[in-house]
Amino acid sequence: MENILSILVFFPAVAGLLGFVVDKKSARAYGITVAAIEFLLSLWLWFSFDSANAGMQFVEMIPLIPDFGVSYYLGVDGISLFIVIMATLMTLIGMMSMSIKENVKNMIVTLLFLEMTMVGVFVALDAIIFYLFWELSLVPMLYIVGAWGGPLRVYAAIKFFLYTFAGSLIMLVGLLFMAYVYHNLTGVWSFAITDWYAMVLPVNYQLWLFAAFFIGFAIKVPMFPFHTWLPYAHGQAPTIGSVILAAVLLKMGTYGFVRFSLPMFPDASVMAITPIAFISIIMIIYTAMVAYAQKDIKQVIAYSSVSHMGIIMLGLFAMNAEGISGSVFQMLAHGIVSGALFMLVGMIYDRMHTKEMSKFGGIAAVMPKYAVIFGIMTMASVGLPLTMGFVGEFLVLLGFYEISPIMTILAGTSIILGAVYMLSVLKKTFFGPITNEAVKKLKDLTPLETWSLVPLVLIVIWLGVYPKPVLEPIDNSVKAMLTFMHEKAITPEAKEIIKVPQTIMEVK
Amino acid sequence: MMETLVYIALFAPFAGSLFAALFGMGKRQVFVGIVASALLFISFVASVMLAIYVVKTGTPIHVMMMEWINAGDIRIPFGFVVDQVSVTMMVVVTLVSTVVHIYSIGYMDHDKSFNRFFSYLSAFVFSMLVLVMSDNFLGLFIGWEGVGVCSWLLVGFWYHKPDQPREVNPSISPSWAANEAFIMNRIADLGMLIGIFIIYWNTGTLQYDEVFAQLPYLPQWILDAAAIALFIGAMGKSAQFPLHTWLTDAMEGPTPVSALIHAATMVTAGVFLVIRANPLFAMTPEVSFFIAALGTFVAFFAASMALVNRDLKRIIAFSTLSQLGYMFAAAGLGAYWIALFHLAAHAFFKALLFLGAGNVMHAMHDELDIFKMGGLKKVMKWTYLYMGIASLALAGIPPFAGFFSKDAIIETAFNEGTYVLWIILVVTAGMTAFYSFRQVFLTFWGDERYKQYGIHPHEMYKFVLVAMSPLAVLAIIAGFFQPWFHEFITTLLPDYEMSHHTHELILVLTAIVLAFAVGGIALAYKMYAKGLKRDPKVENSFIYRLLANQYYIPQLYEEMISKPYAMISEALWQKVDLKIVDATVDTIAKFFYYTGDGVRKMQTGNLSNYLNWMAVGGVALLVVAALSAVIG
Amino acid sequence: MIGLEHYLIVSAILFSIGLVGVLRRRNLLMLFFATEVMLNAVNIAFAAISHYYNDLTGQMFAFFIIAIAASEVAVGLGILIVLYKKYGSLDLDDLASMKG
Amino acid sequence: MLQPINVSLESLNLITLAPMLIAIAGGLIILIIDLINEKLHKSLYVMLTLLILFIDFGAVLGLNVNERGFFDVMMIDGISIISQLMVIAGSMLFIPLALTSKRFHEFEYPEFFALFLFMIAGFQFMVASDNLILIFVGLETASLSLYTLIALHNRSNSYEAAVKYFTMGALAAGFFAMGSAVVYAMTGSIELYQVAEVLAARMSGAIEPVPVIAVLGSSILLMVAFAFKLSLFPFHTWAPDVYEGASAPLAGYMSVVPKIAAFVVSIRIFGMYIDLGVEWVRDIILVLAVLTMTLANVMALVQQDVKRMLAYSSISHAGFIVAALALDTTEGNTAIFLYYALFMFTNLGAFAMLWISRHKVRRFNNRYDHPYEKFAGMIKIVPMGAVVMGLFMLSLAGVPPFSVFWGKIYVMQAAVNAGYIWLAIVMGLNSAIAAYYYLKLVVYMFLKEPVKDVDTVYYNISKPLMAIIGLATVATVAAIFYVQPLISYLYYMISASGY
Repeated sequence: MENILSILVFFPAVAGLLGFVVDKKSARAYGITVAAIEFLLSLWLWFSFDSANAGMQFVEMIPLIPDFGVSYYLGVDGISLFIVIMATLMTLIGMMSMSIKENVKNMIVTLLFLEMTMVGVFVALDAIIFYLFWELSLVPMLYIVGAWGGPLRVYAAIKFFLYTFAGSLIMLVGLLFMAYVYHNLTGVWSFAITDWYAMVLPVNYQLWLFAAFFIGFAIKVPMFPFHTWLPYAHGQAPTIGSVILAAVLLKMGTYGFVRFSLPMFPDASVMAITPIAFISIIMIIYTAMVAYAQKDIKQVIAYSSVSHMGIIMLGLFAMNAEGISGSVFQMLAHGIVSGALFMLVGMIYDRMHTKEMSKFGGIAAVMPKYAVIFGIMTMASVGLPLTMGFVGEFLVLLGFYEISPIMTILAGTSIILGAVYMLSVLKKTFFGPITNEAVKKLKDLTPLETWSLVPLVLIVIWLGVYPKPVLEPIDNSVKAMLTFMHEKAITPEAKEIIKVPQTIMEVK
Repeated sequence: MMETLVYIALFAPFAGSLFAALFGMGKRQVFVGIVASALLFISFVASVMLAIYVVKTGTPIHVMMMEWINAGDIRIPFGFVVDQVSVTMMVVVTLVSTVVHIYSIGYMDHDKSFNRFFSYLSAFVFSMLVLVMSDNFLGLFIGWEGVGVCSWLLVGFWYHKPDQPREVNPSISPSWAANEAFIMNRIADLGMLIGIFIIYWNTGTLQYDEVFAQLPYLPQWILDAAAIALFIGAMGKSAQFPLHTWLTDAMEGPTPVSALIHAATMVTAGVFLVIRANPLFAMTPEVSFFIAALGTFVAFFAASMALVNRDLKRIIAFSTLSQLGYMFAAAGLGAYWIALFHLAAHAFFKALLFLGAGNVMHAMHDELDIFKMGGLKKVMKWTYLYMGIASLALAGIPPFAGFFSKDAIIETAFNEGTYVLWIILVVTAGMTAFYSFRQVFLTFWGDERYKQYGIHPHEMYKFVLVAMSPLAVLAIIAGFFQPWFHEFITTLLPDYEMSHHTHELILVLTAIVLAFAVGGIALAYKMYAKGLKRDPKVENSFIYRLLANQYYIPQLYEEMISKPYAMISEALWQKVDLKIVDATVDTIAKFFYYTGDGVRKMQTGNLSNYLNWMAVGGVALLVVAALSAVIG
Repeated sequence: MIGLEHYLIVSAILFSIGLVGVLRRRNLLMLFFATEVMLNAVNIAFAAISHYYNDLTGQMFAFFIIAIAASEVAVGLGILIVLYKKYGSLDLDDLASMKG
Repeated sequence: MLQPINVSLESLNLITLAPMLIAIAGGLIILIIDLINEKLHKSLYVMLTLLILFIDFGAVLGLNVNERGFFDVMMIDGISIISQLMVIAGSMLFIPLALTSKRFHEFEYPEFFALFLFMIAGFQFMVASDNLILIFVGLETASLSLYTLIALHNRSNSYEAAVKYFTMGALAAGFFAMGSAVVYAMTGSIELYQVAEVLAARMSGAIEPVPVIAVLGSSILLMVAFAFKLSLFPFHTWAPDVYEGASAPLAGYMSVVPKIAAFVVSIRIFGMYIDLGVEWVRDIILVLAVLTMTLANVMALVQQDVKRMLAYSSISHAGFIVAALALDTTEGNTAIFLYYALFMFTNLGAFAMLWISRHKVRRFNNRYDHPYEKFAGMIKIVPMGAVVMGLFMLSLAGVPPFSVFWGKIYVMQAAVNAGYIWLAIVMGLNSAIAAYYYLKLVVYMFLKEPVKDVDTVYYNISKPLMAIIGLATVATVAAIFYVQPLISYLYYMISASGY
């Protein structure tokens, strides 16, 4: 089955269209089934994925607008594979744990379209197709936040849409210029990312293009100071929205950096290391402190995502396999952990109808299961060894140490500050005497909730103890990328900084 | 065969933990405790067998379980090594934990979270074993963090207790103390991580043997950096100044926890790290000397706080701190095997001491103020006996274990010619003797002050007392193994011999130390044996209050760190994030909106204005065109 | 001797007068007349220029302009009449129901 | 002693005139039919018009590129063909919108359809000639009929709109005439190709050089005339009012078809100037483009009425495209037509949606016909309608893969290729601003609760309208599949005619 990627992309969309016909009451079951099938398909993708091969696999290529160089061009490598799987998994889990009551059907349909766009972004190998899914993913999210969100939902939704949209339009200009340069060099129009990889650009071009792409990606990540849409989006979005947003949509930004900025502009990337590391450190420390100041438990998680994305950004610009593989792995870790945390927060919100931590306290006594799972996820998010969070964070910091010890120490404070705000959440929410009467009446997790969370717990521990099956393919592709960045780099300092690992496997 | 033993020793506690976890949320089941203890006993037996094997063959056992992290060029496996050092630790850890487990069956019998307790406790033992058995720095770090978490869980075991003001309860609440402990350790762990990074990027590996093999080829400053970074990690776990405050607060946890984690095992991890990495520290004399100096300082500093404290467990906690100081002093001075020996001996008598304190607590219905006790020896002989033995050992009175180990450390200080350290350590020995016996006398001797609080103390269950006996025996006899232990351990650790000069003076030195120790006991006897005589003048004196308030360091941290951090965070959120960063974005949006409002005013709807606009436009075009014609 | 430029200047002046009329007048009818003036200014120019080049195209253009001006007036007045029926006035300051 | 004038029919090459003649004849036929029997239902006229347009379309397809005819005043080159095709296609999309479920009396007059056909003939003349006279005649024919069509939609607003449009149109006509006079004065010719030759010669100084002031004057005068037609800032002032006054479909029509015609002429005239190296023309066009797209956008931000908002958005789109005109590259010109080809469906669709919601007598509130509130909660009333309208809005906002996006990136790509990266960035930012007001409608339709008399949003629905909207939707959504042939056809035609 060579066209499995197309199936992966369009199956949810088709299912979404058909979903309009499905009766309201059974819509949810329909959605879960579809998402499950999609997830199995993605697992199949993994199963038939050749992890010894560092290059693009399952490649499909159909010219769409030859005169303009646009073609329908898909493929996965170790880097994108697992993000795709995570996207399908989180959609499935999110639907299972979904607590929305009113127009469930619209929600299901919207989610299925969203899933299409998410998968599409990560498997697209044509810049325009990438851009297409990238932009399209805003629409369902706009609807989810706007229709099921909190009191400020419309403001939050529009802010999210416009902010990202504006950024990505600058990126679009970058894409077009890239194509123009490619056309000048080769006389052919092409938006194929793999073609662009082959281009060696003069440094000033690289810088300009890097800047253009940076704006698009940085807003999505979101990097300080472009992050302010995130707290609103998360704060207002329904649980499922936050889950998808944190788990997958934010990864689009960082993925963009891996897919475009690093391999296309190696020299510019090397020059950008210091500023980006600087921003990342601000993200890590500043947002961690802001998170500590929050009263609303969901906002804490929201800001903590920004902080973790800082770690990821830092790793991407470590320019060595340890750092980059680590940060790709950290994308998955953060996706699953923060997704789970948002689900947990949603569950308590469904019971208490508030997210104010001051209203909680002593919940551990009445909801032990909940407390245990929350505790595990907290530990994963503060990067405890043998949880998923540690592997990524450790590798990132290890990797970046080679670039700058001082900055690594600063970034390393995340393990302290992370503990500070997460533990204070635990203390305020779960520990201490029960002050609020409502808490006494709380029911522990329902079986459905439990079973939607347990898989995540298992994954978090499994990949914390034995990350190899995931880390190895990622690492292979990253090594291949680094080797080729090193070859491509023009400036000597870039060649020096981009570290080609001793143990490489050739791209088939 | 031996490999299986290694795995048994390692995973038996883990199994116990999981088993207990199965019933974690259920109601109290005695068999859970029994099973857990049994599994630990198995682990203990396995450790002993391994120890015997290592003693006999003298060859370490090295097992490679599986790969863990492979990325870029880094290869980190789950590998375990059982050599002289780790096997010693294993035996000590498993022995003490077994005792503590059995003890807990009795101690926690009224607690509704009985099962949960055992799952945590066994989990802790597992992590501790990972820590000591790992064959690489990152494996050690796993255990390092693991024990941290378990300690967090166990200190905060009674999470439902509310926060209280410092005056009422110096460690605000169990959950607070737990978080404090975790965060302080995290601060140190960062140092440790950095150390690991330094080692990796300079040696390309994290396996102990490979790393140590490469050390000689590294520049001195890198060695120093690595040593400092690692030691920062050690400072956190072993609660060395200035990261010491969490240890006394950790006493909020159940007493068995204090006995196991905060006396016998976890807190010694820092010392273990220094001993483990002795090749590194041996090459960095300055750092080592700093370690010794800091250790000595902490020994004295902690002892001074113990002098006036009224809280049974806190006194013992301070003494733990002080003894850790001794161990670091020894390690810093290069006497690694002596440090390890003191570590083991200390584990036995300190655990015994804590468990005894637990009995007292149990008897006094969780009352800890020794001013409210007294005369307990009538009702609780065995406990009295145990605590007496333990205190004697702690005070370093021959022939108890503490004498041999501690005396050796003090001699080392003399032998190294660091006389200042030596003097301080000697004085501290005296103080140690004083506060431990102050506590013994106030608790067991004199008038029965508890009566006026209407408490009816009773002796602990028999099986508990029996369970404690091995520790008592070891507290007495452990010292005599010193020569044998010496030649066993020095097959791995660098040997440390006293110079002739010291040998000649050895009796004098011992005499001096003993004099201080006995003096301390005598003073304590004179002041407290007849019962409590409080002197307001003394208690209000500046020194007394300074010591009683731990030099106001917790308050200082609160004022200088916690509160400012909270304030800054709040400010960053309210002032910067909302008022500046976010506001800017909205302003840009508003700008366009208001421009729109402004521009649309030209759309008056009046035709003649429109016509004028056309004319104006025409003129404007003319101007622009003319300009560009002139310019370009 | 009257040369081309004189004609052109005349036509320019006329055109300006027409333009000013268009800009200043408030009565729609007057406004139309002003536009007619402008068109006729153009006619003068065309006539003069075509004589200058002695080439007929210019005059042809002029004729077309006249025709178009006529039809413009026809349509324009038509609309004006309906408008007058509706509003009862031709003052274009009353004619601003749509704005913003 | 005059020579007898004899002209051979072959030399006239009347086939080049055929399309316009068909349209005119069609108009006359309709009038005659009405004379014979005036009780015929409008649907007959609608269908007749469609058929005539259909034949017209065929006739245009039958033309071959680069022919001249009728004393060489007709010029059938690539762009004249594609622009005629687009004009007719647009008209064919428009005319069925007359078949509403409610009676709107302008469609009861057969004259409406006759005028409509005359207008089309006018546009065709405009684009099919490089003779300033013919262009002027075509322009005026089309405009005059258009004024009348607007006025026919009998409402006080429509009269006002007609008058405003008419008066300003008259002024513009004056400017155009004066401009051509100056051109004539400079070159002694009004055939653009000759004008180009003479000007080239005079500016190169081969013969006695032309005064710069004359070139300046001519270009500016003509520019004003066409800036008015293309509704460029600050000559756009008529547009919002006229769009509001005219019936929704007509407004949609005006935002596309007349502009295509105007663009063709602009390409011919200003392209000529730029080719002659008159850089300021390029500059003023760029200035106009940037001003138009930005200011129209910000004005659209603050509108309360959807129709008015769409008016401003059409203005801003026009500004967007004019930028392509300034590039004066084949890609740029292709971009213009591609953009309109794609924009036509979406925009007509959007206006048709408004038309559906248009009440016969009642206004939604005393000022506006289509305020945002009217569409609040549409998803709950007519879900399909809301979705379709949402699609149109997203497409207009330039969200891929909907039609306008492809136009946008093609224009931006053209700008980038011509070295105007800053222009591309300005375009990008403008699309971002624009997204706000399109989203505003989406938000109202999807995220708000219905307010009052919910029937208004589908008051006017009828099969033909649904058919047209369906067509527009398909064209909007499926753009990605027909962009390629479209581009290659347009590019071929345009490069064939040397622009």
